[in-house]
Amino acid sequence: SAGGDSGAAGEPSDELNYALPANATPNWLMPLGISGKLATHNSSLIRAMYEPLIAYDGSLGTVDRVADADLADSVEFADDGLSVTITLDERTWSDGTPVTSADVAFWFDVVKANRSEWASYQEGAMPDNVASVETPDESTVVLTFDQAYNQEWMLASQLTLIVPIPAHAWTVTEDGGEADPALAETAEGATAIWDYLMAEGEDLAGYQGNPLFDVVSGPYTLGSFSDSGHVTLSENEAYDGDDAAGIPTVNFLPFTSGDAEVAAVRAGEVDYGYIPTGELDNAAQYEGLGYDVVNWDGWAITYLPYNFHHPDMGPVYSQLYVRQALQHLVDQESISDVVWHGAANPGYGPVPQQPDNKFLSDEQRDNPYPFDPAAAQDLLEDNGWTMGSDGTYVCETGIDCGDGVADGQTLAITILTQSGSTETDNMFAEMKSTFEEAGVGVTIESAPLNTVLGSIAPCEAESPECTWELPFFGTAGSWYFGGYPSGERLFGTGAASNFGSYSDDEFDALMQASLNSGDEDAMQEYSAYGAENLPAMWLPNPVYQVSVIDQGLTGTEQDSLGNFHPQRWAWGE
Amino acid sequence: MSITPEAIPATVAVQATVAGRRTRSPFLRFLLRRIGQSLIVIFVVTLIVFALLQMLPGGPARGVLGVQATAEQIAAFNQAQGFDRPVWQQYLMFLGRLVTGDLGESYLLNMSVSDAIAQRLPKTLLLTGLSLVIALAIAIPVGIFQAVRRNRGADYTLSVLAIVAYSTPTFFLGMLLIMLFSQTLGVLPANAPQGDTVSAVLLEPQRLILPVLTGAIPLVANFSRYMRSSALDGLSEDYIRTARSKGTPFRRVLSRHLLRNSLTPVVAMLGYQLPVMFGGALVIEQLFNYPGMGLLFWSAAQSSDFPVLLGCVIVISIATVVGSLLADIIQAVLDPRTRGGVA
Amino acid sequence: MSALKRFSENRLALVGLIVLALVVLFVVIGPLVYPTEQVRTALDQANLRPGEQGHPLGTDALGYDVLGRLMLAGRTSLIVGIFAGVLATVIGTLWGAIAGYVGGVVDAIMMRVVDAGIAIPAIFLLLVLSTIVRPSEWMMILVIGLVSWLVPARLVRAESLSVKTRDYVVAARAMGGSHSRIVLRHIVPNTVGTVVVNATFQVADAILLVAYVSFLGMGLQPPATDWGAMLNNGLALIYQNAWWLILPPGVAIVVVVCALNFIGDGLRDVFDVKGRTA
Amino acid sequence: MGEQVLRIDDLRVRFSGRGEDAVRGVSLDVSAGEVVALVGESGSGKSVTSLAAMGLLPRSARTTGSVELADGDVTRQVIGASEKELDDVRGRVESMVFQEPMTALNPTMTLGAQIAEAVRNHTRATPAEARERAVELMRAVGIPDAESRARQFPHELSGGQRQRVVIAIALACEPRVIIADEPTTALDVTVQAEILDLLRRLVRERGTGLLIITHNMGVVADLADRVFVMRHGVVVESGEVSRVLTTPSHEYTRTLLAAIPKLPPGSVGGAAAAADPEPLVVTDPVIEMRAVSAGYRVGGRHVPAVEDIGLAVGAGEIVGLVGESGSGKSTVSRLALGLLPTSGGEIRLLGQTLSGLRGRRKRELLEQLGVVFQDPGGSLDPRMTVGESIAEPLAIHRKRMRSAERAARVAELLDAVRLPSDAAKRYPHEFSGGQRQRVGMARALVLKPRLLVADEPTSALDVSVQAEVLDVLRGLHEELGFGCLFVSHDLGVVNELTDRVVVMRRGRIVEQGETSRVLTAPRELYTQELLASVPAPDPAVQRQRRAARLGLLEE
Ligand SMILES: Nc1ncnc2c1ncn2[C@@H]1O[C@H](COP(=O)(O)OP(=O)(O)OP(=O)(O)O)[C@@H](O)[C@H]1O
Ligand SMILES: Nc1ncnc2c1ncn2[C@@H]1O[C@H](COP(=O)(O)OP(=O)(O)OP(=O)(O)O)[C@@H](O)[C@H]1O
Ligand SMILES: [Mg+2]
Ligand SMILES: [Mg+2]
Repeated sequence: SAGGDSGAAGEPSDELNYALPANATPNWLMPLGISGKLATHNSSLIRAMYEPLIAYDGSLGTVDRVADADLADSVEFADDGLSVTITLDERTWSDGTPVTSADVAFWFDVVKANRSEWASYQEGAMPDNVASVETPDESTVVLTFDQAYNQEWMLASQLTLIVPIPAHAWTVTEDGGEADPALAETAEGATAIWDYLMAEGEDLAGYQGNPLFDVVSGPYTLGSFSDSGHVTLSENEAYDGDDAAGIPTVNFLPFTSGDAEVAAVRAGEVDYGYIPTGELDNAAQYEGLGYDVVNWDGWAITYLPYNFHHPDMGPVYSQLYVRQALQHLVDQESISDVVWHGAANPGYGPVPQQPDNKFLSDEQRDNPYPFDPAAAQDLLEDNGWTMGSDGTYVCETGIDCGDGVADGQTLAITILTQSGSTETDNMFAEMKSTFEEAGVGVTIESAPLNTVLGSIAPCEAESPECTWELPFFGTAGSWYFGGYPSGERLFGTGAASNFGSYSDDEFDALMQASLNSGDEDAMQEYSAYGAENLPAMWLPNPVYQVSVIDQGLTGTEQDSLGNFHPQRWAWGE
Repeated sequence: MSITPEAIPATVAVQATVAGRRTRSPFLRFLLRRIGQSLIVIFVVTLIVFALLQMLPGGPARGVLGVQATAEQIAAFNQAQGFDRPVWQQYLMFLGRLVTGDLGESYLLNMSVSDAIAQRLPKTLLLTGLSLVIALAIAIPVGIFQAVRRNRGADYTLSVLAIVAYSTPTFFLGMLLIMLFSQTLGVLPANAPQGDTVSAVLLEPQRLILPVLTGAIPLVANFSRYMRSSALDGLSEDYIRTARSKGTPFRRVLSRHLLRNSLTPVVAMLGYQLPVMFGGALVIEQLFNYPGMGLLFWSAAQSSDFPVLLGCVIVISIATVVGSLLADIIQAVLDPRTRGGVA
Repeated sequence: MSALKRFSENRLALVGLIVLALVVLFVVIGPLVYPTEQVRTALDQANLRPGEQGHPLGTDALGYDVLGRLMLAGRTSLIVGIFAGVLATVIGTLWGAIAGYVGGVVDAIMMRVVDAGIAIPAIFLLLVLSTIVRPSEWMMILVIGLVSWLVPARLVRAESLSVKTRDYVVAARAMGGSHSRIVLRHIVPNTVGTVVVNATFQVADAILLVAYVSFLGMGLQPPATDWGAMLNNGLALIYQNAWWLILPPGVAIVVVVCALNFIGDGLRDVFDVKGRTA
Repeated sequence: MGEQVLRIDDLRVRFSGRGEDAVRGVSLDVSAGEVVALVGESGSGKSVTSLAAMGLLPRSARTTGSVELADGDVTRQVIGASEKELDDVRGRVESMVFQEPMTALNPTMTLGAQIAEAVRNHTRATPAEARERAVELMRAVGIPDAESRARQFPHELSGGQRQRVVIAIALACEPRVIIADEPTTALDVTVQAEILDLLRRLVRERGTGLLIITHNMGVVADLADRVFVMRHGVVVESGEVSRVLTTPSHEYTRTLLAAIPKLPPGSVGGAAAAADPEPLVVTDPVIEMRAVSAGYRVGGRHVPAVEDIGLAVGAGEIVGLVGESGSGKSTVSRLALGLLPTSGGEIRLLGQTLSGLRGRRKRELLEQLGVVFQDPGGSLDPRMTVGESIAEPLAIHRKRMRSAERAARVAELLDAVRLPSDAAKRYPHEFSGGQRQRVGMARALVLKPRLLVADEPTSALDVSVQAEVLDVLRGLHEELGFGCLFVSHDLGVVNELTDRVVVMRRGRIVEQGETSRVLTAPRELYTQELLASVPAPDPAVQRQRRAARLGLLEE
């Protein structure tokens, strides 16, 4: 191993080698992000260096607030739901300066002035929904909202975005400039600071030794950074929080491919790595090498959006019974067990099912449409479809089958899948086989993930690009949620990521309710409605990764939000 | 006049006048023409590559920004990249930047394309360069040996070996080598050196063995076949007979007369071997965790990082074109006759 | 007759021919002798080892019989390889013959296009083309054909340049023979040696390319498969020593490509063509 | 005569896979200071004999008999000797000069280095000494500017000069015997004469034995003391040159000598006979060139090849076109065929201007034209049967002719060129050179053209075969009466065949007129020199001719 003695079989040491996902090299460590830069490995590294105001993740087994890992002490929503008062922990930056409410205000100043460039910006959400930021004293921040919001959502998805940044050090606009906290208070000043920080963020070659990174609030500081992707975090000696580093030096190793990573794992060069799901059948070998093999579940759902605006198939997909029939044909249990070797969990609705959580409805838990080809065929035949001579269902008279269905329409679907994963390929091969056996024609096309994503913009039937039907982009889970698994961005009418243009007023209302204050059951109702009305075809949700962890390593509870928390890791019992 | 050996035969005189009317240095002319051709080729390459990228379905924005990107972010991205302009304008902008040496910014890497390439290229060059040198060092003597032993046991055996090696897909070969040397025998590491600089990479020579071997084996197979056939041609040349008839020992005939003359076709082929070697490098870099150009290209392709994709293809094709230019020049150096021009 | 004799004098070529014939038999007659289910998956029978439940080479992750799959995959690999190789040869031959015969500016332009094509890594073309057209057998033939016609084009051009200066072509021109007659009756037939020899290598290379394409994840839609895809799937299980998933397709590729190369070498003796040149 | 330096006894060579020995019991010997010639038709085993003497036969050859070399007091046996022993002998005791000066030298090595290598192979000379010796040798073989030439590469020298370098290499270690395999065949007559002079001088000066292989009886007469005549792998006759060439005893030698085209006797030293240039009157010309110039594009620029050409061929007339290599003969014939655009002047074919014609009109004109090329192998499409080749003009110009008619016409022509009628179905590679050339003639004449252009139709053939082909041509000419432009570098052939002759040099016509007149009383010095350079197959005549040539050169 890079440390020389911390190999899987070797005894504990001061170092640890963590394998980054294949082809994912850290390339952004600014706690302020611009779009396209906030891959999970980047944000995990950032969190190790800059504690957020509110930490909300799955690192303790359930997805919840982790008060030890954030800078807030207490968070109190006003009774009217129109404001929140946050008191800060008594903490210092690594240079000894206290962390104060001014650092929170500084964050707001900079983000508000540059909101359109900020990666997490969505109109109407943070920071638009915060009407005012007040700092009555050094350790108190009062945020006033423009309206009342669901507190859980506010806490899990909005306040978590706030990362206090050191106003006493970062209010600069050039290298070696004198910090001037007052500068951020004007919009121009805030923009100049933003521009400077972004320019520094883009200068990967300059990361190592950049004085900006000398002032951190988290358990780690940047040890070394090479723009080829090898990053080392070193313990923050001045850390005074509750989440101190367990191992002084953590190496993050980049890999060019999964195969290369496995070779390194088997050579004992990695302490915390991953293996392809196929290797789960081979787990004993890795245990023999001194590793624990653990599934890392993701706080995500995996689905195939139906393109409801497809010129031919759109009207077909719009029929609930068709979606029900198709859902009956997906053998999620077998696929999860055999094709994914257990490294995927069946998912029956719009809320993540692993780990079990309070947002999940019983309807979704119980799978309203279990694998049942006969039931599927009944549904179709009851609605005017007849088995054609080629073994595929045909709708001779369109109107029998539903509004807008063309006469003589065959039930043949086209799935556009992301390429590059044996399991995904096999999953669709299996689905094709069962679908076709039941009389539903399936064509499978594959392309690189980004090509799939590039070709599935929400569209109107008449536009020429509207020829895709069922795109799959979920080899690593289709949609990862923040803390609060609401679905307005996926299924809300007109939402940017509502690729298939699903539109259902009742569903929209449920989603809105889940954001607004008052209705604490809204999420469960949303879950039940989604499970029953099938805005998309639900598929097994693959794990984030299959981890192999040195048996001597502790504190490796895996965060289903996909973050890693190096400070919790430690050698020994 | 006496018996005049000095009397220049008419043929020479004609040739002399012919030569006199041409430019002073035919080699310079040849070189200029080849450089001109190379520029045209590079231009054609940019045209083809750009056109192909335009034909890709969907824009890169959603893929680059991710599933969760908002409509505003996508619009901003498209505007920043000029995708809202007509294609020809985009092409002209691209060409304009290219001539100033600016390859643009990667969508994803948070680096300029030239930085990304500058970071990766030396590593790939090192890998392929080493493979190439080793391959040549083996293939040239083997090819000559086979030609001398034509149609005998050793020749057959080596030919069969070469064809088998040539017929084995690189990824299969690499995997077999890893299985054998790294997993089963445990004598060689399966990961290439992880150093960032060429010198750091060179500090771990044992880690270079497998990747270089994987790269070199198919090349040896290919080159030795070429070398064999060109050495066979060479062996039947009259000058070999002349050399032997003056009592030059056979070994010396091979090293002094045959070698240089039969290298020419091999050198000519080398120039065109570059893109092929690049394809091999891609697989090797993936297998052995060696982040070079091949991988940069591959991940750019997977993630629709068009500027990187374009940059890589253009750098590779420039390298190829320069490579074949170099090959021509080496050929001219090797063979004083080859200065008229090669089509 | 003497051509056949010269071919069979090359032992390896003969061996190559026999091996190829056996492989063709295997993929064509094999499924008749040893019929297996290769359309419907059977997850309950997935991942069996050789010999279990009557599967001589076991089953793969979807429960397909590996031996049967090898036949099916071989059919695809051979069909795609052969047709793509032939397509490349046809395009290349026409392109090269025309460029060489016409000469001048036309030649210069046509050859610059070829140079550019050679300078662009085939892998890029494959990637882009396979994204533009969705993979099916015919599309794969087209795509591989389109990226590999460049070498034959160069070869045939060189050949046609030399053929067109031969006295019989000059004589035909002096007799008043038309361009098309000269190209079709003299130039093309006299490059046929180069073309045929190169075609075998082209087919061999195309089979390898099919494998690469599948390895890079641009393969065919299931349940169709080819050796490259099988090998790629098998390689994922390399640490489980699943040799029955790796060796059969791997060896099949190597054997067929070797056989074709041997045959090419034999044909070269027959046609007396110089070495394979890029 | 000195001691025997090379002695070949009962040499037999068989190539594996061949049913018959290529050489069947050849015995011959060469003494110091003596020139021995080995003659015979192509394929008779001359080269195989010489390679056997050098121990240079390929592995596929099985050799028996004995080849002995005198190495000082020791006798060395070549056959069965180890490679090491052979390396020692080659270059030091015996060395060799090959036919093709263009390919006998390593193109990538300087001339000096190639000669120096020969020196260093057998002496302890330092590189510098060897280099010096190389320059000396180059001077000795008559290469001007030896110092700087030594640093040049073979392609920078003319053929004759290259052959001198090859000879220098052979001389490098003062061997006892030199074997020269057709050392002058690839050279122009004038250059050939120079090389022969050189060889003669070297043998006289150094007392080396020389075994010269040739098929040119003139060369034999010029140089050799004794001659061996080979046929089908055996020596059929041998003896003093003066005897064998004047009173041959073997039938084969006699036919060989009879086949040699003769120059008219008075052709030497006729410079005095110069008179006014005769006016060029040609009635009813089938082709007429006036002040034509033309050239080639080389590397994108125009390089003139011929200038100010004025000639004409009358109907039924055979006009010879002679001149040394590169003088532009082929260029003129290409012009006559319309294969090359003119850059000036006018060409009229059958009364029409060629340059203006296109398409069908041009084709109609070309129909009246036949062409025969030099290389009998290259002028027939190897992938067409002989019948198809002969019928090709019919396929082009008589598209509507029925195939039976075509076949009949082909058969007719095969008969006319004295080939069996079943030849039509066979391929060119199944025929000998002479036969192929006759097929070429049949093709040229299938449309009964009014003009035949023949570019060196016989120069690749053996004398006996050449005689046959010329005979056929003469017969056909009598029968069909076409006008003929006959390109040749062999003045003897031109003398026997043509009515008029045109002499070219460096792209220009230097003289033209009645053949009998030009060859007996040439006006131009160049023509005289050309004539004097042609060796005559009679030793006595050749001695006169050599003297005449020396005289000319001294003028
Ligand atoms: N390497 C070889 N392998 C097989 N046969 C050969 C080889 N070299 C020569 N021969 C055969 O040996 C015979 C004699 O050939 P050789 O070259 O000695 O003829 P030659 O008298 O020199 O003819 P030329 O005047 O054409 O040079 C021919 O029939 C030829 O085909
Ligand atoms: N295709 C060509 N391209 C360029 N130059 C040529 C070409 N053909 C001939 N030449 C040049 O034109 C000149 C005349 O050549 P030509 O072939 O007419 O000579 P020739 O008298 O027929 O010689 P030979 O007796 O060797 O056949 C020479 O200097 C030659 O180098
Ligand atoms: Mg000979
Ligand atoms: Mg000529």
